[in-house]
Amino acid sequence: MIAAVSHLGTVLAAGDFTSPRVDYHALAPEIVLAAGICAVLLIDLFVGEGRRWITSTVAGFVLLGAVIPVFTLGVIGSDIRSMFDGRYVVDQFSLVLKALFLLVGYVVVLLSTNEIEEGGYYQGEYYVLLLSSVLGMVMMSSARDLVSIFVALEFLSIPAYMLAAWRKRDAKSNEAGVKYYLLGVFASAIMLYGMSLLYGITGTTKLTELGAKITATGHFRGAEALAVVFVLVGFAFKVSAVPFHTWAPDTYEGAPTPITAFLSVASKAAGFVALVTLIYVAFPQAKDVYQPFVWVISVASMTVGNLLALRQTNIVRMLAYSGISQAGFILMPLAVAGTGDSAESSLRAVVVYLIIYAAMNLGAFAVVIAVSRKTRSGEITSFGGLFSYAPGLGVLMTIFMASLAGIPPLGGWFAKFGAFKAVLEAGNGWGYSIAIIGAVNAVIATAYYITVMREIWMKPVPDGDITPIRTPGAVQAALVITAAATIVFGVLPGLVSRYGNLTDLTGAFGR
Amino acid sequence: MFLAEEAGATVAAGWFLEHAWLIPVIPAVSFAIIILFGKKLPMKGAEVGIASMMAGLVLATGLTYQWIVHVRGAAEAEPVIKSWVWWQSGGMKFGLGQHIDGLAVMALLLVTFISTLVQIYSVEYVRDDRRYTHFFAAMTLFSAGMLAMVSAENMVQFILGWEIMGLCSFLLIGHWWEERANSEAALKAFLTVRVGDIGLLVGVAILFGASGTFSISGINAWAVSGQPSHSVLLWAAIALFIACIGKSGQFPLHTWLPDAMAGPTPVSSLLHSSTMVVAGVFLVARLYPVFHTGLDINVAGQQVNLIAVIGGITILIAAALAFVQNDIKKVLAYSTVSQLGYMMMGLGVGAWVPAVFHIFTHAFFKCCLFLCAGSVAHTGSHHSFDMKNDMGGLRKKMPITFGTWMVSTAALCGLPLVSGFFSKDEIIDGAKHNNYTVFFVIGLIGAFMTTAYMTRATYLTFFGKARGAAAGEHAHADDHAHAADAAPHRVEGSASDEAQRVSGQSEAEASHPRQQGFGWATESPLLIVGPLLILATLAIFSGYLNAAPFHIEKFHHWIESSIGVSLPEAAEFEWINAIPSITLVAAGFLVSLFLCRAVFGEADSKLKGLTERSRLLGAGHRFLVNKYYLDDLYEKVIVHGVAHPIAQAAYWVNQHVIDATVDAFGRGGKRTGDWVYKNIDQRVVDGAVNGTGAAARGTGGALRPIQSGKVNQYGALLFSAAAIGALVLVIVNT
Amino acid sequence: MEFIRDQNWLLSLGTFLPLAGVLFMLFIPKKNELLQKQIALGTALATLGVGIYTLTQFDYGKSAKLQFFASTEWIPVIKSGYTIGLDGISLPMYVLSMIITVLVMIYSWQHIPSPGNPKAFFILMLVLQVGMAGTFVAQDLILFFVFFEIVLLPMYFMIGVWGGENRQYASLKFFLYTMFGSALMLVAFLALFYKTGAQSFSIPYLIEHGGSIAKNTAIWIFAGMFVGFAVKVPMFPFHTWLPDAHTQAPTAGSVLLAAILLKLGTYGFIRIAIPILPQAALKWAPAIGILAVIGIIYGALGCLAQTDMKRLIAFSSVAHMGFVMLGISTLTATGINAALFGMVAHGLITGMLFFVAGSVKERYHTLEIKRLSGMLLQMPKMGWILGFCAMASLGLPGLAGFWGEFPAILATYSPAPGLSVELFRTLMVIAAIGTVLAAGYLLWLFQRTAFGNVSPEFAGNGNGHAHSVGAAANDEHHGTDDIHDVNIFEWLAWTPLLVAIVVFGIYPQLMFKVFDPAVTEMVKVFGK
Amino acid sequence: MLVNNFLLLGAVLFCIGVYGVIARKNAVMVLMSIELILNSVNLNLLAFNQLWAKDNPGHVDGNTFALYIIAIAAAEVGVGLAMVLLIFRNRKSISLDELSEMKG
Repeated sequence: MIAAVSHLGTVLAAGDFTSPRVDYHALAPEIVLAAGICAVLLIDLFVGEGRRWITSTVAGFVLLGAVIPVFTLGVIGSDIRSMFDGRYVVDQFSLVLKALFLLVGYVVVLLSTNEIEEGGYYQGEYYVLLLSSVLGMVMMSSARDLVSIFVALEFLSIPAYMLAAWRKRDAKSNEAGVKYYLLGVFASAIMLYGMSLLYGITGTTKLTELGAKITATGHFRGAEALAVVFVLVGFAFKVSAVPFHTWAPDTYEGAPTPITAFLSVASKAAGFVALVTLIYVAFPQAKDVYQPFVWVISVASMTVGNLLALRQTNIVRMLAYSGISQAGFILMPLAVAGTGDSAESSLRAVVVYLIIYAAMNLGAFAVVIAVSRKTRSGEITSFGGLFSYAPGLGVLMTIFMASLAGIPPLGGWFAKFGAFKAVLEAGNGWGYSIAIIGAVNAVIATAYYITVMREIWMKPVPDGDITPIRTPGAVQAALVITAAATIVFGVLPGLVSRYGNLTDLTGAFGR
Repeated sequence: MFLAEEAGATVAAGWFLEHAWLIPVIPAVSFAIIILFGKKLPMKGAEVGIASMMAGLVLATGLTYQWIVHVRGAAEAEPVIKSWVWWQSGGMKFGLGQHIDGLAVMALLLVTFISTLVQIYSVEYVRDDRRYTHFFAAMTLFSAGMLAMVSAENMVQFILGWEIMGLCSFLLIGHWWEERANSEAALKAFLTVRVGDIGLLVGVAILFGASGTFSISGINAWAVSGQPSHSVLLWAAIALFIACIGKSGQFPLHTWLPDAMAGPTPVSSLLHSSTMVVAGVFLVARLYPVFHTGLDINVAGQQVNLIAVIGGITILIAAALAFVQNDIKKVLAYSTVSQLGYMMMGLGVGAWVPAVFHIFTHAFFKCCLFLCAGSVAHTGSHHSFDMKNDMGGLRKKMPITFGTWMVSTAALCGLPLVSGFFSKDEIIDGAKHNNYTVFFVIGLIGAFMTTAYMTRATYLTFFGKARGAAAGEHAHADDHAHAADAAPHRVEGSASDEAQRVSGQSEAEASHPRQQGFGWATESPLLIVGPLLILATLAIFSGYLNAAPFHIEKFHHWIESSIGVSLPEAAEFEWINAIPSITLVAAGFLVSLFLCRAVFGEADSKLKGLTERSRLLGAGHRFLVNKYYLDDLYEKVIVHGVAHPIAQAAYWVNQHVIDATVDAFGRGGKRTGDWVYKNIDQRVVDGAVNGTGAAARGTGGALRPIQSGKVNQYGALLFSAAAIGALVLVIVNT
Repeated sequence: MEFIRDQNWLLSLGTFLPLAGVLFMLFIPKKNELLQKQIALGTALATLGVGIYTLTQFDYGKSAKLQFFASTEWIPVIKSGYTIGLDGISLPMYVLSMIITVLVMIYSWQHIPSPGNPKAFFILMLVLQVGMAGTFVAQDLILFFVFFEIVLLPMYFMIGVWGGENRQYASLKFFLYTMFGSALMLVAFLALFYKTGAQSFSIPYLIEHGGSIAKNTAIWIFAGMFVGFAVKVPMFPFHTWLPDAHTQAPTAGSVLLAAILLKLGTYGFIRIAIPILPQAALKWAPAIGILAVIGIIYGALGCLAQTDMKRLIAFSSVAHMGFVMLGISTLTATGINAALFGMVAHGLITGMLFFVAGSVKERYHTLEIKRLSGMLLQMPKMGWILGFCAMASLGLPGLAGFWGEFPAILATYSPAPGLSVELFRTLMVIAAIGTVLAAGYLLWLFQRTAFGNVSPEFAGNGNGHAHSVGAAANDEHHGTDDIHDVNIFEWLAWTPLLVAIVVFGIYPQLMFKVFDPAVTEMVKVFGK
Repeated sequence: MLVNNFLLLGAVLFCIGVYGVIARKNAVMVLMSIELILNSVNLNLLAFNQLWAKDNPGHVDGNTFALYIIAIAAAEVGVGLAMVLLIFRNRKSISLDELSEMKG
């Protein structure tokens, strides 16, 4: 007994265990979110069935509240706050993306409010899951370790699986959920195998050390290449890049539209964050592996995504494929991220693209939600003659579509422009070839975006019913935010590109 | 004044010489006035036009006087040149101005004078026409254009005037455009001339590119300076001459001129006989150094050259065609063509002064002839120009018209001691003197034919028995009423057109009470015969300005400074040399008279219907009637199914070479257009574009099976892609 | 290159003023059509006022320099600035765009085609105006690109919503064609940016440093820009969108398209492609020349094949722009001056022709040349206006059209040093033939439609007395009761154009003196 | 070296798992196959951890990673089974082939 105690004492004495220094300011967003999650849970427990809308309000405020520390951190300065021995880093890069995730989350909440309320689903749980998924993303943007990346990934995925299947009694929704789940888990399993190999080769899970050790011998060993590819596959799946995209259309179609918006924007962005982190921090040496790989999936995504989108009759499905091809464009700069001095502009291009893409795609979904409230249909033809009875929505949809098509002066053009600029800056064959392919694809893409505009402006109303659409306030707010962002980013790209101006971050990963 | 005057050396000369540029400006302004306010004026704008013409005439007269003084003063008369910078581009200046020398003075005087008379004449002739004001506006604008052209200081201004004339010609030929035929004729005229204009544009471009100036005096000086390479001059000359062929109705682009008779008679007399059509000749004369050097005219041993050949051919074919016309205006039209041929030939053989002099004289008598024809139609044949069916025996009814006609005919035929003789014979002599024997002969034959067809025309019109409208067969006359102006094709006019024209006739009838059994024809009113008398007088006496037989060479002195090159001294005139032409003229007269009496006269003769009996003559006659099949051999060949190789060849040549001008645009162009549009544009070019779109959608369809909806397949795809990717990269990188 | 920076707010004002009007109109209910129109027209007039003020303030002595020059930071990351300026080359087009917009609005006052909705129609026009004006003042490649593209959507909707039967196909074709062109153009711009050291997108800067690019690279970059601009011009074989777009577009659209939008392409050549990459231009000039001449002949043949008046005019644009490109391809001051003059002249004349075509369509409900006849009897004024425009369009001296064509032909005789003289002289002759073809189809059109007697189908109404114009023309209704002569709105919209055609025809110096210095400055590179 | 055997086993398990995911039509079986893969990963991690801990004791990254994976895998399976139940309740079958309403 005594011995035992004394033994314990010796252990404590011998063990050189020092609790890690925790920078609470840096962790504030995560903490706020965590607290919010609990708060929503409790509220959900205690408020009556009739007043569940409170949960959505609270969720919204939580997200906005989490933005505050992000801003304070950003204002305080660009000093990199690194914790847990550099495994969890808060720098401007992560701050920008945290802000993005939080705001996207907020817009999604706005979109969800009426949908969920009227759908008669469990509101409390819905927002809990949404918040936790956002929390996962926020963590992802700071994770600099294989483990934390993995945890963050699962943290944002698992709630997403459930949200996709949210409409319990709807077979399509179930199917969406299951497909997303099985493939997601499968992909992450493959990724994990790759990670295990990486760990085996380098003996560390910390990205910076990984970066230092990988291909230290100068030339690849087969295992390394295999590992790198497998890890990338995990995130290629998340960003729904061809040929890992197959889940996306089905899931998007089946899931509740706000969730579709969430998946197509936020979780895609999260995937890109992880990709960027890995590529820039862990695999700088491995560019011979990841560049060709990214090149191929990027080209495949643009092309296949476009060609399939041309055929779609369902607007959501069309947006899914358009999202795939957009992912191709976002990947484009990464295909040359390692060559020459294009590293910086590639990173910038990706971040800028993510921000603008979030704005315009969310906007598009917002309009889809607003319109489907009246038409109760997901068909593109259901937009027929929209301009004649709902000019506001018609114009907004036109703006978002044009922006996605990359027509100045709307945000989309600058996003694409940045991508092209980056690949051309590389100045090598890979760069030029993908630029040309991208240019051609950009034109093909306009074809299907414009079909939507054509429905809105030039086609008759399918069922002569031209009662104007009542758009709920929350959705209106979402529309205003996204539209404003889309236009402003297009007219004054200087703003967004300032946030995309991450020159000091590429170096910052190191700490 | 926005035009900055260029620091150009201008000799101090009289006021008129200094201000010759006013002459084109006045009509231009009055054109604007007529267009804007014409309809409101008491005489519907006619007075403005006439006034401006008279003003021009006054100025031109003063100009002429001062020029004569100027010439007498200086041994080598310097042209009075003024130039203002109009606009400049990339260092090159485009000017407006005046280049006043003998040639210009002559042309200015001529144009103002004739225009004045014709406009006065028109007041009566087109009275009550529904587009009276338009008519005078166009006439005035035409004069402006012509005057601007003849006094042009540089080639750009020249083109300006040239094109404006083309426009007016279009408007005036198509003046009665209710009938498709008239507008077709107008279109044909404009396009044919326009084909020639290719040459003008190209030629000017060449000259400018090579000489670096547009100024006419500059170009002429440069052409004789010997610095330009011969080939440049040759190409420039050829290009420009194409333009002259088009404008002056030379073979093979002459086909438009007869059709142009669709216009009102005053138009025919002003534009298509005396002034506009000589523009081509004028251009050659104006830039004679270029042509002379470029085509080696008068180089020892030269037998032929382009200008002379074209001129010569034109003389003969046109004259021959004149034989078979029943429309009096068309006789005159072909005669005009052949006279233009004389002028060209004259320039071609180096007889510059006679050629220009022929412009001068020809203007008077040919204009007079046309006006006579108009007079006849106006009050004699009830608006018909058909000599065979609607005229005859008018000499008693219309003595003045008859008299003036005879005088002018004499002049045209070149009877001794009237103007035509002094100009035409000089040309022929020149051809002989400069050793262009072929053209000497052609000239003689031409003289013979001229007399012959004019005799025929005269006989048919004024002698013999009154026929048709002339005889007062009113009903018969009426359906000719518009056909007269609907020449060349007799197309039934539409009701509205009929109405508006008949209104014109009705009072003409009212003023001429019809006697029973005989024609209602009487002499035309003063406004018509007045100009006739003046012109006839000049048709006689204008020749004496340069009458070689009497050693009068005033004209020669006044104008020779414009030649710009040294030409061989003209031959001393001897009556001996004139004998052949005179005899031929006489012969032509007698032969033709005999034939006419036989064929058309009352007395029975076995020559009647000869063409029907004798297949040979018949063929010849038909050949001529069909204008050598230039216009419609096509149909004939197809109809008669003649598959004879020669016929085929002729057909090909006629269609693709000679008459291709109009047809190329009319049919060929249209057809090519159709073909290109249908096959190339819509199929190939457009198809390619639409094809790609379809292809994209197609591939999209092909890709859809990937999205089978089966989780396992998705998983398989996912993993296999990962595995393959990994495998490849492993192999590549190790 | 130094700039004149005083009053540098002027161009921004002139460019963006229409947006103010758009803003107002957005908040005015659709019902209140009259107010909508008034605001739109008012804005356009105000803009034009600014334009005229610009004309008065422009220093013609220094028209080779960029004036009212303004340059501020816009997108620092990509080194692209908000750089605008105006010199002799852009001034005429800049003002012309404003004038045309006003006239089109006046014309549309009563001619809003179905499905009506003037609010949207006029808003689109104002947006279009911003794009057009902006393109002509932009001195930064990216800015230029943005404005160049802004034009796209409004025109797409104008054609697609207010157009003819086949409007959707036509509008889509127009859109995708142009997108394709501008995508390559953008890639070319970027390549230019990097090959000049990734310093700036500002055009003056690139003009100075364009020489540093390797010859072959330059040729490829030029190719990219060539496609981009050639589609817009349009040059053979990129022209097939034009006839459809023109034919289907509403009158206002066709006029804007013909008068301004086509010029964006040629302007791009003169402003960007040639000055920045003179060497490549020299290499490309023969190809451009040949394509231009093909365009001239080809367009003319296309015209001869047409049975529809509007389509004929559309094809004639291909031919006329061929002359413009021919002038450009000579790379001489004369040629480019001619091209610039031709741009404006074609804008005035073809714009006018489209106006007439629109009015004819509105009265007869058809543009079939076969069915039209005797217009001069029913609508003498309209008929003569058509004739006048036809004459101007076929290049009659004394009218504006001639000064675009003739100097181009002159210039082709002696192209810039280094270009094959033989080739260009051949081109000259073919181009001259083109003028005859032009006369052919235009007069043919005039003769068939204006001359002759009224076809029974439309006969039986007194000409002249005006009837009320129905805004929406329904095509089944062949009644002749609304066949009346030019009405007041048409007079208001047309008179300025007609006057301009005459004035510039009689005194071309008005325009030549504006851009001649700038062009002469520009072509110094070619030693001519 | 001992490690290779573990790795080999891991690889085998991985392949079996992948095969199961691709071949099995039954949702539960697929879930289990995925579990197999995860466990193969764990095996790898533990083996590698031994490898690296040889020269510096106290190196536990691999083990930690494995622990995380086990925990999260549990959560995943929980969600997965819940979904399977959901489907089963809605359509009385858990065959994946029937889950192909949405395609194309």
